[in-house]
Amino acid sequence: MSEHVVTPVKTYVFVFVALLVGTLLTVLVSEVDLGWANNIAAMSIAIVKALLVLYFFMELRHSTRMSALTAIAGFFWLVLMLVMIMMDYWSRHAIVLPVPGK
Amino acid sequence: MKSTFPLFPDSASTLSGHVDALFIVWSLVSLFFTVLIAGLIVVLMSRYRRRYPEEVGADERAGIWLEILWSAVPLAIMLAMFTWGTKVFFELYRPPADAVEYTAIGKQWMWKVQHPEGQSEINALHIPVGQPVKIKLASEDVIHSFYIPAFRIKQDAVPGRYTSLWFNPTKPGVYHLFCAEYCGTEHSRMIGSVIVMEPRDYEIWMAGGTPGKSMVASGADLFTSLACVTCHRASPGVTQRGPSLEGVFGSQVKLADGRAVTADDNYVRESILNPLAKVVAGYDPVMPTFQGQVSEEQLTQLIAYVRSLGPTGAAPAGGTGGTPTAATNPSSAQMDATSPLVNAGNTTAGQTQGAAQKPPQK
Amino acid sequence: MASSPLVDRHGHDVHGGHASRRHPAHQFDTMEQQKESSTLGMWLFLVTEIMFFGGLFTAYLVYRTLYPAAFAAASSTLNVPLGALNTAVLICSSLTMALAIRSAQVNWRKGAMIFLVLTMALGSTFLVVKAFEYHDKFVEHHVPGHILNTPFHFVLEDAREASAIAKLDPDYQRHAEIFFSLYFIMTGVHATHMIIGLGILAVLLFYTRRGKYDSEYYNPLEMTGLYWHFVDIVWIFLFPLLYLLGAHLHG
Amino acid sequence: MDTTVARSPILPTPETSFERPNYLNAEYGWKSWLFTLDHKRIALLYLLSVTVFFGLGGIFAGLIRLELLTPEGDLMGPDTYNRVFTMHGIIMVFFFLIPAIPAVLGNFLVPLMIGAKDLAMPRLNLASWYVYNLGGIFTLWAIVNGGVDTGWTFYTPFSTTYSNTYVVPTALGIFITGFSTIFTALNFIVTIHRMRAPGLNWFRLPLFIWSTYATSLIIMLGTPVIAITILLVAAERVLGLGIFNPKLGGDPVLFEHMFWFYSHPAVYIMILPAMGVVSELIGHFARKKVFGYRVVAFASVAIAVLGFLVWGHHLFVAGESIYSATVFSVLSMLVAVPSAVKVFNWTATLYEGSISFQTPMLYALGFIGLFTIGGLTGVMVATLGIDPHVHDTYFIVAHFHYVMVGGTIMGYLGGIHYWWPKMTGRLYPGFLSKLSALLVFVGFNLTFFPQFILGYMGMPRRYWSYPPEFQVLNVLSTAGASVLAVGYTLPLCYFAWSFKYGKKSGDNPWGANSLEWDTPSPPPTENFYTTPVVTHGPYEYTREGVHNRTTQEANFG
Repeated sequence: MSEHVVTPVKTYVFVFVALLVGTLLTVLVSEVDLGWANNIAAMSIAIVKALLVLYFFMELRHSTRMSALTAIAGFFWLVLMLVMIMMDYWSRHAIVLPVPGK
Repeated sequence: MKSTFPLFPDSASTLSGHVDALFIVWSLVSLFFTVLIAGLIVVLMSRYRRRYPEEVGADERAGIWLEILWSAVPLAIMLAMFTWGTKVFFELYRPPADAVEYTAIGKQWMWKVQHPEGQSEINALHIPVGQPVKIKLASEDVIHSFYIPAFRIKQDAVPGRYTSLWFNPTKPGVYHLFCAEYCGTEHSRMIGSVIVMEPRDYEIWMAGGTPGKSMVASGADLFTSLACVTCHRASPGVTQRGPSLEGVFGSQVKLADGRAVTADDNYVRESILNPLAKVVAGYDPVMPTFQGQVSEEQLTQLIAYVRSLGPTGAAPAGGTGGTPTAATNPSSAQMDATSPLVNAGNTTAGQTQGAAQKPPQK
Repeated sequence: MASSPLVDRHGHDVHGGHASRRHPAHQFDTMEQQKESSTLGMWLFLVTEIMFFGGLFTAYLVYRTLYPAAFAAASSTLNVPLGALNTAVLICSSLTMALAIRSAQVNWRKGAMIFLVLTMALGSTFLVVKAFEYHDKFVEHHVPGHILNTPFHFVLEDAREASAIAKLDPDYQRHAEIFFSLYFIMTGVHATHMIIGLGILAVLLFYTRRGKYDSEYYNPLEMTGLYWHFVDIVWIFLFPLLYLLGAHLHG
Repeated sequence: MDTTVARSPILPTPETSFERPNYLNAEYGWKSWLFTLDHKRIALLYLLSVTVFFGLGGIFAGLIRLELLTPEGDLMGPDTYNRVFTMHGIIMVFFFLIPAIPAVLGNFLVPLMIGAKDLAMPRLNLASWYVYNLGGIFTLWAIVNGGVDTGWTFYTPFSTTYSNTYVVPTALGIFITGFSTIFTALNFIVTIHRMRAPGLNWFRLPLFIWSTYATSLIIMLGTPVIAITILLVAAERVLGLGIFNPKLGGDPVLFEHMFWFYSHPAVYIMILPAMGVVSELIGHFARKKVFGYRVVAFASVAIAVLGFLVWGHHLFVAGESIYSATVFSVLSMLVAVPSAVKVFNWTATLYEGSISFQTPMLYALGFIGLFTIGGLTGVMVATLGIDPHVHDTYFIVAHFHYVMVGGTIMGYLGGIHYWWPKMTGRLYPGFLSKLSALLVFVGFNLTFFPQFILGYMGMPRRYWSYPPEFQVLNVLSTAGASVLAVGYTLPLCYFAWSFKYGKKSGDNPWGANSLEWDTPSPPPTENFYTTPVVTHGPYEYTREGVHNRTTQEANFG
């Protein structure tokens, strides 16, 4: 039979509290005008929260390498799609210099 | 006249030769590799054909150098072609500073072209030879694509934004203008002509087109701008939603209910405002009313145009593939005998519409 | 706990992938292999879910980049306290889900049932709060398209930094409509996942009650847990993107 | 060729093999098929469905070619024509090319090739067939009610705002069918990872498994994106949202990005399994280890990964930024390298082989030739300087038909011919099948080569009528299509005949060496009597002690 590791309740509760703090933090930070850093802060907190869920609640820390690899591949592909589609939008208004007097 | 069985398109812009060179070299490379592979297969097939049923193939020989070779060679070829191709591409999409800007608007299913001088035409583009032209593209509805094969250039017209392309024609003549991006029912009719003229001819053409248009010319404009032309196309024998109006005016028209009427001013007027009252035999009652969309003045202009299409208003139509109608050709006064416009009759209803801007010689 | 095999009516398992606690389905050799297979399968499924939501995130990012001012304005009309509350509710439900699995792992059947019920209750709470938020949007005419008879109408006075927005993006009305289109689709697709999750949880509750899961076999609970946590993660991103990033005017 | 080993068969002789219990005679009656969880039976169910859709798509193709016989649109009206080519595209792409090889051959062969009793999730597998048919029914319902005229690409805003045909049911049909492909792919990945027979490590896997694995990766990562995209299109139509509608501030080019993010990799979903089939055929009919096995295997994965990064080459003239276009162009060139490597490796495999010219091998050799042309023209159109001219012309049409029809369908037919004795335990007429292979090859080239010329001449695609100077080439193309139709109909007839009346094939009619031929043909329900232990790769014809079976080929007559 498969061996499983039983995570102590304490760990779960700790992660839970961390997630709640993260939520509170992200709301508070958004109230302060930090310019472009608002975006960075909000996304960073969201990524940390997501990692906490993945690592503890979804038991990535106890699962096989294959599961971890699958999860990483999924997020990697998402980033790939975002970046390569945005590449078009970021460069669309780049100035195309005319060929001088032809 | 064009050959009836051409295998290579006209090449008529400063850059079409560049694209062709790239294409021909690529084709030769492709041909080389196709022949190489096919030849190898044929040779190996006959050389190593199975001779007796239990025979098996030889052990694999180590081939890492071969693998590297045949990864590196295609990679090198492709990077070289990429570099060359990108150079051509940037030429194709970076207009020179002295390009004259025209505007082309795609709408289902026609191209409206606006000259910088304010002149506008439908499904036709008259330009002087040797002048770099930049075309700013827009679309009123769906995505269209402005495509002139002879110039090897194409650009989608995307609704909601402007795109552009440019070219510099080198050879007078009449070239296809296609819509290349599928845009609905009449996509394949959203075609026209690019008429490249000697600068002198172009001057004459411009001079003839700008000032106060005749009733017939204005009617012809309305005929296209109201999209009458999409159903009442001037190409006899082709299945379409509405009857062709050529030679109709003044003749007897058979109706769907068996009656016959004479196509006179009143009939044409009624057909525009209340189309379902007297439907021509053989056609479905699908025409929408234009009540409220055309003013009285425009109505008379439209009628004048339809009259000009009638047997009394114009010379008989040309043969297959010939000049659609004399009425829709530019007047001979404006036409040089050697002008490329002589060839203009080669095809397409689109051209008819474009040229229809010009008043017929009466 | 009783452990009578549920399958093997015909000598081999006619129910395919449906295994008992101690006997793997016919195509597997061991329980270990079966468990690993279903875990991998679940993660792969979650990858497809990432890409599914990914399409929406892409659309969001594109339009946010194109129309930052209108997006900020539209975003600032959302109810942040309710959104934050919902985030907390979902995180809480993730905790109870994890505890439900843990209860099965330690053979505490009653605990598993309690935590499953709690998870479902929290999930339902989320949906109810969401329904109130939707209702607000209906009342404010912030529903895009022609779903309602009342057309979309976005009043800039509701928004923070109204004058700046009007100056930056004169077409803010249409662009705000795109924001709300994305808002409704993203939260709607998310809510649909919640509803499906609630359905699965109900089935699990039923089987837990019948004593199907214990420390030896709790795979379905674990798989559903993965799904539930994933839906939580999606919300962890949706909340700041939709509710918070619009608080200030920055691209 | 210096090594030949005579072997004595250990498997039962053909005469007795057929009466043994196998998956076909294990149970009878329609219930035993409709509720089966056996991957082999599900493969046959898929074969049936896929063939029906292929026939339907083929009829639409015939109508297109007939209409284009003359420059005027005289066979049908433009609206009808637009529906016909749209339905041709949708059916062929979503209901034939994408599922064909994975769902039929993959379903049948993946467990057999890795020595497993079944796929990891048999019920999901059966569900996938039902979901596929459900999606098909939605689409057929749309056809019967008047069809859809957006082109298979569903470009907005035409599909969302201007078309007044059955876009939503068709979109739903495609959405639903997407799930069936995802189910199949998920099953394959899990099965290949977790259920290989003892001793079967990754480098002893047949190349078909490698390519199926790579294909499944693409399906998992790509299909959800088309699902959400098409859902957004449906939502725009039904709810009046404006995500892709320029009138409401949306960007149609975003639709094109999201559509092609899936639909370009989808091309690799279609061609990669065919490449896998051809690798098998070349290896076994040359009785030689496929040259550069590891390179070919990794090339499949490389194609799958790189294939995701090139979609922007569909948008060179669509209003994409020219810098973005440059990046996509160079990436498109890169993805061609592993494809080229595969072609060279297949060719090199023939060297010093022992080549037998059975029907499947004819298809495989035809595949190499046609795919070479299709692939080379592919890099041509990915070259930035050429694409503006040929984009959306018949050049593109010819190019992707060389890959899809000349590649995928040749591979599919080759595979069906090769594994037919495995599936049914029957042979098919040898001469007739070779004739059909020849007809397909000749007919195909006659149909599609003229389209390259047409395209460079400037004939745009999706034209219902065209300028008269294009007629000669179009007539040629239509003539070729009729030859092609005969070539495709013949196998249908002799396979149907063979299923019931064909000569019994014996267990291993090709004298092939891979795992799936290690068990009787047709195989028993759980595939192998005992779990096989694998000690060598699939193409090891020369290794000592490997030849424990006959290498005698059956006589096809």
